[in-house]
Amino acid sequence: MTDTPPLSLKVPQPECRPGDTPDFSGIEIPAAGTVRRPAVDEQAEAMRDLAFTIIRVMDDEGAAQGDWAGSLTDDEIAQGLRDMMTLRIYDNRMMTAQRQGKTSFYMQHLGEEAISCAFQRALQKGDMNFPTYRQAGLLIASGYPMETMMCQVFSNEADPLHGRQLPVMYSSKEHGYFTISGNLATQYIQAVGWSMASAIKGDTKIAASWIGDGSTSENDFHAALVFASTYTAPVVLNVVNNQWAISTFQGIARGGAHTFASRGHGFGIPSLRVDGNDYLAVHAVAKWAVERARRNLGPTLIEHVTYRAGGHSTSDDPSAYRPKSESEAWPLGDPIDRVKKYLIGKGVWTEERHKQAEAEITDRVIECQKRAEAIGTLNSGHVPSPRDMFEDVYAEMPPHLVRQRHEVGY
Amino acid sequence: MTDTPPLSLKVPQPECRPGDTPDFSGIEIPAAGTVRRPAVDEQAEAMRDLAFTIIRVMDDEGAAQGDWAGSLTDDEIAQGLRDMMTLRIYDNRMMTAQRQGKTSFYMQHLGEEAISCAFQRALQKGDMNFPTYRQAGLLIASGYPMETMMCQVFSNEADPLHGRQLPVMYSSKEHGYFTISGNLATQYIQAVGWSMASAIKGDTKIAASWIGDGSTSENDFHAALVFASTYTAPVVLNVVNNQWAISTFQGIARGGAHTFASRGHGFGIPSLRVDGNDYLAVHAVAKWAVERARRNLGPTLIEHVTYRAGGHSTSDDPSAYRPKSESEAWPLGDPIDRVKKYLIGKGVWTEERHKQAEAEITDRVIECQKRAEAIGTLNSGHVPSPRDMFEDVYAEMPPHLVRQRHEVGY
Amino acid sequence: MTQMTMIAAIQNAHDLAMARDENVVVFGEDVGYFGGVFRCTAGLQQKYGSSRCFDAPISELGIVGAGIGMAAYGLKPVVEVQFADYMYPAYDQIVSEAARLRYRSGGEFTCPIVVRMPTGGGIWGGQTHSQSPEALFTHVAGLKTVIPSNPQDAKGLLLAAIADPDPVIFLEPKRLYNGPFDGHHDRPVRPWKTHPLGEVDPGYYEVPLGKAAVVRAGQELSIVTYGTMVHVAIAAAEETGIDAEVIDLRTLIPLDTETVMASVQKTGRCLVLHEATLTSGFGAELAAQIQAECFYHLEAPVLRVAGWDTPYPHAQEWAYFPGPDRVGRNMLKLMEA
Amino acid sequence: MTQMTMIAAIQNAHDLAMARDENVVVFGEDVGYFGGVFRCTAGLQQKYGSSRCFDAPISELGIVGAGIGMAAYGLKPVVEVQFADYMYPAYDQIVSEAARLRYRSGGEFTCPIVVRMPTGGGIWGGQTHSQSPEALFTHVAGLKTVIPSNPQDAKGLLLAAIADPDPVIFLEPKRLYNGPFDGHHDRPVRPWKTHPLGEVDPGYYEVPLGKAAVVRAGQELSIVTYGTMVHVAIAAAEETGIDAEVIDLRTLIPLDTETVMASVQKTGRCLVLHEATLTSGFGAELAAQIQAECFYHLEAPVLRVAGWDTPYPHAQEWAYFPGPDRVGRNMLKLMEA
Ligand SMILES: Cc1ncc(C[n+]2csc(CCOP(=O)(O)OP(=O)(O)O)c2C)c(N)n1
Ligand SMILES: Cc1ncc(C[n+]2csc(CCOP(=O)(O)OP(=O)(O)O)c2C)c(N)n1
Ligand SMILES: [Mg+2]
Ligand SMILES: [Mg+2]
Repeated sequence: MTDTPPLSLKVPQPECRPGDTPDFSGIEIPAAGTVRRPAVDEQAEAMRDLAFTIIRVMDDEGAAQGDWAGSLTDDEIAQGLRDMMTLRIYDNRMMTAQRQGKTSFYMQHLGEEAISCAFQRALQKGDMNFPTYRQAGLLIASGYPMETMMCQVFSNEADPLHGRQLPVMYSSKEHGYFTISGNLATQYIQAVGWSMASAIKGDTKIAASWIGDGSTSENDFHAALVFASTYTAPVVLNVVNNQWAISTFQGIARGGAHTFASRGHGFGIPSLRVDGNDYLAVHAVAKWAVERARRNLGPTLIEHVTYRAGGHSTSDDPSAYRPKSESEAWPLGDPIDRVKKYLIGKGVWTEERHKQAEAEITDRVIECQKRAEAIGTLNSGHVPSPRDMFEDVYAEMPPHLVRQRHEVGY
Repeated sequence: MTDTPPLSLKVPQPECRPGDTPDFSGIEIPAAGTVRRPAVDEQAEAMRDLAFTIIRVMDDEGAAQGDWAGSLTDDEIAQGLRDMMTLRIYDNRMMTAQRQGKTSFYMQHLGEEAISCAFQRALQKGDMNFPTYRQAGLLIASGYPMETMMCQVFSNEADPLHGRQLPVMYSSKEHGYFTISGNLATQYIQAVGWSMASAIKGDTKIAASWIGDGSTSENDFHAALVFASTYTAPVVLNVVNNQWAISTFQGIARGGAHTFASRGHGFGIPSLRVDGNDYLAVHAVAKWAVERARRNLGPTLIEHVTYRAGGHSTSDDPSAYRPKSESEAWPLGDPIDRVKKYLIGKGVWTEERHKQAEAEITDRVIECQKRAEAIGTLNSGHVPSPRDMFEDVYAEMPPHLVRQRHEVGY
Repeated sequence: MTQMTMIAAIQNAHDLAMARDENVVVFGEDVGYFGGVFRCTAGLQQKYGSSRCFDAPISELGIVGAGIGMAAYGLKPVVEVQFADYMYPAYDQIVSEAARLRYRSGGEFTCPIVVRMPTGGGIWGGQTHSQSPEALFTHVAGLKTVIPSNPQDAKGLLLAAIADPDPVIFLEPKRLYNGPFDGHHDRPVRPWKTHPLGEVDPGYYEVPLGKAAVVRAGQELSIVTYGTMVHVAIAAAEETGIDAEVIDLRTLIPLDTETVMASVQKTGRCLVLHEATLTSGFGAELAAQIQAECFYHLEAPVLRVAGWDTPYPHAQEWAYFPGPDRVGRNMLKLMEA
Repeated sequence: MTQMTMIAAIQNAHDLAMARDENVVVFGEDVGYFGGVFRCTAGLQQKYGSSRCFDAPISELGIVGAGIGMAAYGLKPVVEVQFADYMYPAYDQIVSEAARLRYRSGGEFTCPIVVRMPTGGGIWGGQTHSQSPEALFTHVAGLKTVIPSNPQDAKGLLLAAIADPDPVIFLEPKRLYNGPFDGHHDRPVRPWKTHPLGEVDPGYYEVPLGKAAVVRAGQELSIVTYGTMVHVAIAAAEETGIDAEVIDLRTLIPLDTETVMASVQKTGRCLVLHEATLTSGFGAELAAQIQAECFYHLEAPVLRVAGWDTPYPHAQEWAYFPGPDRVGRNMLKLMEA
């Protein structure tokens, strides 16, 4: 076969780079309400199609459509709107605080608020999330005190993590929010293990795991699919596909597959794809998956299709690698605008009330911030003592750490 | 939801354990020749069904059937029979040698001979296999000197690996056989990288990677699927499902998926399942996948369905965890018997000739063994010098290793 | 007291722990129905059911990672990595996760997992069945690292590890599983029943973590060691006739510096001995601490004897293994210094 | 000579290597179009095309594992792990594979890969953007471990690493990327253009692996260190007024013992300094070797100053970081001993 032509390496490229015109025409978006809702005990094989479509509830006019509609009352939806607005306003304030030097680092949720806010409302007390840094909506929607979140961000003396963790790496056992790791993906398999423990103990709690599109390439993602599949673990496996992993477009992680949801197919795991900017759809799909887990029917994989409208973090400037206007071209819209439109359409919300809610929330956030800043910020000097640096390495401090602590003068 | 019944852990169990009657009725076996052969450039999506069936060529009467038949001439098939017989006889001799204390350890291929022997015949010189310990047929079929294999097994002075590696962990660059690792699965992603290198250089060589059913749970398997999918790497990804991973049945690795082949689906990789005890089928499928890779169409995943008829290694006694008669109940038969029947059916082989071939091969193997043993065995003392222990850690020996070597007296 | 091999003692520790505390769960590759390739978990699935003792997929990451999740839930997972050489795929979960859950969550989530793994060579295992990676754990804050040298300790240390509120790496010198091997590979195998520490208390007891044992008293020289090398050290002492004190560390972190320093300050000479690769082995830490604490007592530099800085070879296994001859030679050298 | 930051020097080394040898390929997370989160590979994809410089999936295992396959094929992959803290998923491939290909194949397959990773703290990175895992590499036979402290060395060492026939772990102290940071975090940032070693030879040159540099001559005390701590050591020497000799190891394995021992034998006092966690850090190996080689020259025990045995904290970063005050205090202590 000396006549074989030479091989060449194929490296996937995004549709557009800075200077190009954004183009999302490759994303097939079915009309809201058109995707069926299978029974929760339907076999994975019978719903393969659901990994290649997008489950959507709210249509362009703001009306709820189809089988997946109706999982929430209008009051609950209004609460969801408030949760998302709170998260966005909180993010704004913290982004500014970081720029002002009050902390070292921050990561926002711009455009992705619906996912974590809606998902949390499908869980029960006692269930455990294993989140990434981009699901603070889980905390907001579960009523975790915002002031405490800020104290963590400011690494001040009231930070429950004693200044040890980077900003946004919250932890709250009580609020079902597992301690965030800076190492991507490690939590994914831990969630599976946690849910297996619940099953071993004959408990009724379930776990929900979270990962970004880019991080699905990690080892832990695979281990989680293997273990969840093998032991029929009561866990919901969420993949948040926000199109980007820092500067890397999702095609590098996805490769030749059409969707991330389809990764579940090789493991016999029911896999759904949902409009991540549609609060109603996310909630409905979450509820469905949570019910599967709770009824011991096993894991569900959910790909949330969304767009990271902001920078990766305060250290990142996305204009270096994608068109500035890409975010506006994103076809699934803004999650807050969409719910607002829905509620206005239903006659239970108005522009007026929205402005008022915005002002109220802003006031509340500012007030929290004042209290948190009064305790301290990273640059104010009111940070946890070096003494705390030596605590919690072990339950009991071993002699060599006591010696080291003495050396620092404590 | 206080009325939720308690969860419980589901742990997959094999159909039978020692004392039970073997039962393979769960394995659906299509008749030979019934599975279609798609064009090599057909889309992965259009051939999902091929991951849930078994491609078979030889029927129970020994005749070749269907689209996949015809990749080999009868002479080539007779050569294949000889390769498999050689491997089996070699294995037998080495198992005995290990029992006699001539080496520390051995791993045989009983029942799996067709896979590596047939696959190698679909490759070209320059292509590179990244095998596990259970594909020595690749070496046999590529004409690697058996005496050298034995020298490796005996860790004697002629062992090209200088006694450093466990028996059966061969290496031959020239024969397209990558150095075996004792750490399962690590080679899987390396094969992908090797094939990417060939593509980067505009070469025409391709790689073939190998893994066992149990080892698909490892991290490297996932990384390989991700990279192969992303870069459309010219690699054939083989999974040898021999039903067991030491004492663990394949259901523990497979979980809720129906087949290992289907793991490729979430990556958009064309995935086939083949009767691993059918030399003709393995060759045909290999040839198809190799052509895909060679034509830069990207990776193919092949699940070879077979049965590990022997113990895992000389350290293992399978009667502790599976029925003794399970091997006889295996529905895909013996790879050697089947080809023999085929050739006899075609009138190009006879029982007589078979016996004669067996005797010839046995003589040749014994002769090799005599020569190898004359050089030395692990217990004869004629093993490589401790001096060799310090070589090849680096290209050039750094001072600290020179010092350590002096300490041993060299 | 009951005669037990180290395998039986470890199996027995699992059994007692599972009987006492139903939060104890045991899993790993081949540990369920079959009871482990070294039989350390034999019979547990049959006795406690397959949701408390089960086979795992071949994913060390998954085994440890799922175990961490279970530990965070409130269980006490005791997981097996089939050989220490195969812990690397799980290393991220051990280092970045198990070791730091308590710290990074301000004590809210903890990780009382025990990760067991057979370690060490001398079994013709070649480079991937012989490694001693303890130094890769001792460098990681948040982990405890334990390595027993006999059945009595193995059982008590494992029970203490299971009771411990923090992650414990439990290294089992596989060459000691069936007998007190002293490095004389050319002599008949000695079974545990010929050794006093093969007599094991059949009930529940703990050998506290962080306490070394002086297994041979001596005045002239201290040998600080652990695992298989404890027996090699004793043999070398007997054979050289040097009145050496042999310290079996048992726990590497936290280290029992008191026992170590008291001995070296008494003898003034110290040999540090392990099977792992010399460079950056745990012996380096020991030597660094000992020279710092005993500087004015030392009559000679601390001498390290260890595996060479090469992978563990197959055919040259006994040239690699720091046996009693090599140890003895170095003891003499140290006495002359 | 050209003014370069360490980032520019590293980028330039890549550029020259790719221009010289078309077997050099560069990949990692965000290294392609964007040129790396620290910009060390900026412009390479634009210049050499996307089959020689490209973005990789977020799989450190995949990056290193594929790199090993490429190296075995005959390419020279230079891969980036985004932070050293994220090397653990690749650790199995590094330890079990890259380090041992040559050995286990009898020299038939080799692995000339360079694995680059930003290391060290002082950037408010918290426990997962600040680690210094060098000791986890120095324990592994078959690896070389390099860590530069300035632009001129960084470029020459990286070119030497790329030319090397064996796997090289190349640790880049990220706190030095933009300037010679001496630990005084409260003082204005100093850029490389104010430092003589920010003047970089624009052409191709190699700084040989395995050779340390005496960056400050002195008579009273030797400070053996590397990376960021080189600058801290110099600052501490200036500030204490102690006539300290500062040795920048540059390569940890193979270690330039000649330069180290000559210095300590001259001064009789030695402080070993690194940012990594103290216990089982590379300082342990240095102290163990130095006490053995310089026993009769030492007037005081070798003293180690290092990061504490805790994860790297966020808010207490400067209490963790072994800055010039802590180093100075220990130098005085050592002089008094
Ligand atoms: C193991 C590991 N590798 C690399 C990184 C560096 N890193 C932090 S975030 C990130 C991108 C993650 O992208 P994605 O998973 O899509 O999540 P997103 O940020 O988009 O929510 C990378 C590469 C890390 N934190 N951990
Ligand atoms: C990383 C790693 N984990 C565990 C082992 C121990 N081990 C050796 S072979 C084996 C079973 C492999 O089963 P499979 O992949 O099905 O291959 P087979 O032996 O059946 O060909 C195990 C667990 C290993 N060698 N490497
Ligand atoms: Mg993303
Ligand atoms: Mg198998």
